[in-house]
Amino acid sequence: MIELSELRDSATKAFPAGAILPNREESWQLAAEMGWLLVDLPEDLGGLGLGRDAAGAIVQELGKVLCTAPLIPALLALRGLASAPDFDGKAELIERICGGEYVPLNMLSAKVSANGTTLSGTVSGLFDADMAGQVLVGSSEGYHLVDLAAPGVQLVERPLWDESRKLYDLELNGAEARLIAGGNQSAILHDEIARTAHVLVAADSLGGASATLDLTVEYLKVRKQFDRPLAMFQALKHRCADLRIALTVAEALYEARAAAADSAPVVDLGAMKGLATDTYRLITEDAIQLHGGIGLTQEYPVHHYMKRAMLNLQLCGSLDHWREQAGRAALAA
Amino acid sequence: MIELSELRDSATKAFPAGAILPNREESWQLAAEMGWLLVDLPEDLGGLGLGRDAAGAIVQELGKVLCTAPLIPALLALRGLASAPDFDGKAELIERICGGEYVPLNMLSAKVSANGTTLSGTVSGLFDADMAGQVLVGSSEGYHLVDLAAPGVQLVERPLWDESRKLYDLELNGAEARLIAGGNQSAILHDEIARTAHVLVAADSLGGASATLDLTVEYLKVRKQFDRPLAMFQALKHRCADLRIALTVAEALYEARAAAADSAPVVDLGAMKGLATDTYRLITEDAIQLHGGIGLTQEYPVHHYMKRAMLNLQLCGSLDHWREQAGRAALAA
Amino acid sequence: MIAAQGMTLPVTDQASLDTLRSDLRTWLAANKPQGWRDITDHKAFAESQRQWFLKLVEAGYAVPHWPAEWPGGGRGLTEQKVIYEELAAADAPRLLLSFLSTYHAYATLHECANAEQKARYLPAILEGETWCQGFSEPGAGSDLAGIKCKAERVSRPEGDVYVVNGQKVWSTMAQYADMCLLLVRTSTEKAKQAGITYLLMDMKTPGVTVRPIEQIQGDEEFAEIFLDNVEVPVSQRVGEEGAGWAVAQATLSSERGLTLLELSNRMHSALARVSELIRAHGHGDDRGVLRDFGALVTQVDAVCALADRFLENRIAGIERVGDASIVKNAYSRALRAYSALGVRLGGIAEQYRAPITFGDLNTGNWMADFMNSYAWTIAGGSEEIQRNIIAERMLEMPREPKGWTL
Amino acid sequence: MIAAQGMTLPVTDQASLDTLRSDLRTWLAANKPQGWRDITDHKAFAESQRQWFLKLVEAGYAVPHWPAEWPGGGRGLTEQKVIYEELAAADAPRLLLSFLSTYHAYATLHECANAEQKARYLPAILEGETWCQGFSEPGAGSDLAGIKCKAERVSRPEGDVYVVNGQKVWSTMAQYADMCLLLVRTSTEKAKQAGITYLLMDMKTPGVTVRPIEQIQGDEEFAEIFLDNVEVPVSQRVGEEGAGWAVAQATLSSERGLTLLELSNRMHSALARVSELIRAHGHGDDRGVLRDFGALVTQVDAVCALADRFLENRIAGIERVGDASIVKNAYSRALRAYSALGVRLGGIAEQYRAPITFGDLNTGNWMADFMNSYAWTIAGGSEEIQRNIIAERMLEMPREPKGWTL
Repeated sequence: MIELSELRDSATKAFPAGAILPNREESWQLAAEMGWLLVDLPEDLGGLGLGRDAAGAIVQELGKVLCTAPLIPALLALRGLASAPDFDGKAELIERICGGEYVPLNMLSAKVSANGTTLSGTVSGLFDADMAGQVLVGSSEGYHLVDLAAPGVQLVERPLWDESRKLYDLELNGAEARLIAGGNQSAILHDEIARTAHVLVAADSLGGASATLDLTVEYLKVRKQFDRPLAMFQALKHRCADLRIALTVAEALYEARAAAADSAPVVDLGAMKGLATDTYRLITEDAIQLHGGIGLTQEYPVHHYMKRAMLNLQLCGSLDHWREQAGRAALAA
Repeated sequence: MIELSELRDSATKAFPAGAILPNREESWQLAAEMGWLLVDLPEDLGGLGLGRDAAGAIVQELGKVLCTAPLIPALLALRGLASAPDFDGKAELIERICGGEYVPLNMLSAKVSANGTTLSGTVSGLFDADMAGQVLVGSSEGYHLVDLAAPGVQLVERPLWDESRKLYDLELNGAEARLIAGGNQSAILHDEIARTAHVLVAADSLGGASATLDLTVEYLKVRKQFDRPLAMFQALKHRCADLRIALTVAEALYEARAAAADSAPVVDLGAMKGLATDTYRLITEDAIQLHGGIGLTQEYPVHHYMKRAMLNLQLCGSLDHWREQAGRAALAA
Repeated sequence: MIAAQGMTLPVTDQASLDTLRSDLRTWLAANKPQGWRDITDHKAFAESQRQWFLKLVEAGYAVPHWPAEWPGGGRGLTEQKVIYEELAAADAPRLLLSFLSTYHAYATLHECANAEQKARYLPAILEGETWCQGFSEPGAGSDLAGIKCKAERVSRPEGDVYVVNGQKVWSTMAQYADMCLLLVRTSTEKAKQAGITYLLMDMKTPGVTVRPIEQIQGDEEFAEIFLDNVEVPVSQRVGEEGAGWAVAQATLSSERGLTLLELSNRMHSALARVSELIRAHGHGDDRGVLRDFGALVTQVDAVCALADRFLENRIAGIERVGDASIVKNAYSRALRAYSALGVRLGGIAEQYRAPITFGDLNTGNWMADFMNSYAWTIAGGSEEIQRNIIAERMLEMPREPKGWTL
Repeated sequence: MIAAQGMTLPVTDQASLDTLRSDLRTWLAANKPQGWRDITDHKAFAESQRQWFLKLVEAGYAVPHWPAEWPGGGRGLTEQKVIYEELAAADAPRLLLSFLSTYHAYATLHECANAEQKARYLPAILEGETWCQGFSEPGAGSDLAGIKCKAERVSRPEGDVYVVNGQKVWSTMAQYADMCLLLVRTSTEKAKQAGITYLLMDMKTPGVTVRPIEQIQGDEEFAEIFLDNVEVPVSQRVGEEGAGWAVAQATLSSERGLTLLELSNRMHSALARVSELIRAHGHGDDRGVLRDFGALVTQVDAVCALADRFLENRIAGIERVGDASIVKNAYSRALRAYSALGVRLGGIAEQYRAPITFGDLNTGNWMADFMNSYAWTIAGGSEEIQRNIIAERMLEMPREPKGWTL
């Protein structure tokens, strides 16, 4: 079996440290060529069946360079399709996606209502939908495939503070939608997708947090003030040490839960994702302060990490949401 | 008019810095002799009418030495009696209290029920009730004077972590109690007393916090490690600076609200008391850490401040309570 | 104790303060700019600032801190406080563009310049001539004595000049400035501070290039100034050659208290934005949110009280070393907490990029406010520098030895 | 990478691990002490500890980390982990009294002592001979190289001795110890570390006085040791004179990973105490409290995962410098957060002083737990020292120059 470290190495080779915000289309192409869309897909569907933590290992490395290609939404859609009951064309669709056809799943809420085979309403959180021909919509109505060229379908870009990603709303107005899972099956899909989502958003966050801390420590070593490197000032050293502790703690929980994600309660994964994203926020927030003025300029990279951290905090349930759920679960235990 | 600074000076002279935990009976005697019980009492009742901030100025200084004498509960009872409608013997009682007869008000909840002129139940939060002949009990039933020698009255000491004070429960079992304010008058008394209570508990806390920070900074200057005074380590300097900022912020709010206490909404004073006590907690919590091992020994004074801070946080409504109330008030504004 | 500078005027009596307040309130109701929050172009914002300043000059509210010989001048700190309180209460625009001119340039010229310089530059400020500050440099952030921008004295037929080469950063609105308070190094042989000279530089001089700094929230409040063989006449020097450090102290100590009082009051008013957010997102029955909001309200209340007390102490002449540092850090952390709570409670909606409001720190565009809050934890002497000042000068904890290098 | 010490045994197969676990579980069900949480007298607690240790020795669970030649020894780290997990899960008492003997004294003797010393002292440990550690001194907290306790070599008819004078502090349960691992200064001329010598001292030697330290929560877990002309035979020295620093490193690196894994697991089980508190005080529908509890649960979960990973890395021989510091600080901050939440949610009830439980950190006496949590942020290398290690050795930020003094 392939070791996680091998996957990490290949990801780092393809997306070397420091080369941040790589071109989106080229990155997507490369990700598909590297076979990363196959990693988490079960073997009987043509995938490698390496599991969520394998996909996480790649995403974590890509998070370090603020990957612009929508690997996470594609992996979520794949996980959803793979877990769906068999439907006409399922295998072919999965194969096409693995070959590089982009089909995302929404990572924010969908407020839609179904009427027969059509959907109306707004689906939020579709990353890079401009690259997609169809999307998988998860909502309380079930999971639907929607052709973006169909009548009654409109994409609306929602500009983000996070400049490393592009996000769209999907406005549906009596649009044809193909139900691939409803009712009880929808709940099963939801949990399967949620497990992957929390692992991958956490992975992206911890990769980004790690890169931010590295960037910051390096900056402090180089930058001098009062004739010494800033990295020699004990107050700054202790803050960096505390950030390092926070990062390592969040990484440990991530690794334990990602490895056991297939059987873990969703709330445990959501709480883990909460900690990972909050750690990303903590580190990037203080990283800007530790940089001083340069961190406030558009041309210096650190702010991109902060903005990505802030968005990650909101994806697939906010920190507040998951803290509350974790508290409720522990209280009920 | 007497300046607050004069009151402070006299308090500091009577209770010099560093002489902590002075003898309770002697302190009480001294406080009475200094006329401190008269400070906040209206002039038409024989007091000095200097207001709540004047009493606060004294209490703040006494907080620095962890005053063991129950000045606050006595001032609260006085404020209650002064605000009560006239009753037989009111003026004489007030005079006796100002002369040194100790009558406390309870500073924690009273769960009592009235039956005619008798009360049954438990009254919590009576400081140093062993020194008292009677107490003023504030409860949802109104304000009652209770003679501690009366039948059906029993004092139960509740040992505290805070060794600077002694606290009692009062168990009432059909005990005779003299109602001095009920119904609407009770609500008026409650607010009048609450205003004083928040000012004085905050004052005690800020005095204690200030003494703790002084103690800590001095310790760091004297104590050496790795051949330098600890006070030269920047990480510790920055922490002390942050504590100093927190203290100054809380002091500023205290001064503004104590000066305007007569007309301030009770919630504003409660929130101020919340900040003051939380600041006391913050400073004492980190002070122990900054001291290292010696701070964990019974013989070194810093823990006494921490324990007092923790108790103050719970008196007259907890921090959580007042934060919530402040939030509700601002939301309704 | 630090003596309050130029603030020895007697405290004005209550009646005239009340008159000032009500006059200004009436005037503001009729004259305060409308729609300034909706300006989306930075140039247009700068122009609106210029107009607003000139309007205030005309009405006599622009330079209350200048001496009485100037129109609108001669007001004590107590009166100045009333003016700032009313400007904040009316939600009138802050005076960003002219701020450096009426405080920093004014104080420098007033205290250190010669008669000719004063005559040339002080009246012009009231006519709208705008100054910027060329102090900070890349690589010398909070360590002002470490500046490297080089000035060489060269003879010219029309009189000696300094030929200046180097770069300045974080110069507030320098892209709109006419003149610059410029710190340069005229000697590298002496102690760091002793080699610094203070110049008044015309921004239109050949060799001066200004590039606005693109900030992370999309603002352009600051600029870089590139100096390429810029010739500044020696007559434009303030003080002696090598005496610039002392002159710079006059510049830097020209203001602190009023701005933070104004900003604290504005943040206090803007707590209503958090209330709106709580209501809009249905958090009104979430006791945890109520507690967090209550804690913020109390923190902001406390910072207002602190800023007020600081100014009162200044008025009373009993300011202590370090007081200003405490106010700055306390304010900036409250500002961070304010915006962070907004980001949190606003949820995903705050991650969608929305237009920013120029010239305000509490706009309700929570992510922009969050990023803006760093301006106060970093600029004007970083939070870390303020902690050093508090620890060393207030708590008297020992400094690190000066010669201590790697 | 740090090589794991004495931990090169092969990882045991899963089946025998399962057997170990189930055997121990069965044994614990029958043998674990009852009522230890209710002991109110410290001497009685020490005695209960002694009995429990001897029982574990007898059953072969007391010293799994010793070599196979010892009864119950020869177990790899993986097995040791199973044992600690089961002891924690059964809520059996921690091994406080014997801990220093079986880890610190054992490692020191095993790695650095001569054959005679080993023969005299190692078997005795399993019979209950108890050691304490005389390292820390008043005035030299985390700066171990700065110890001052003085030892002079003097001739005696029965053989040379060191005459020791000085004071030691923070010696765990020294009031019950038979022997002491003692660091003394035999020279003040050489570099600080080079003047240190390592002795094995009998606590019954004339001139040794032990005074328990009264702790702020009422525990007596530590003691001071006063040494007044105490004569320790030179034969009781470990290593050469002046080589004590290196020997001390063996003592100090004898344990870290297992204890923190055990403690993290115990804290995790004790989260139920917070649940009880929330229910008892009716906070179950307070969303803020639920979030705060959820955050704590996740923090504790994460610390458990971290402690587990740390030990796994040790087992795999891929521990890095600084890893132990991270685990220690992460655990101790979680412990503080755990107890602080209890103090907060418990309200006034927690301010009434209640009896403490000896030998546990998560007792539900929240104020006592809060005070106890400092033991982990201060003792064993303070949190601040750990931050230095992480910053300097892991993040490779520069050290302060050594010669840098006031």
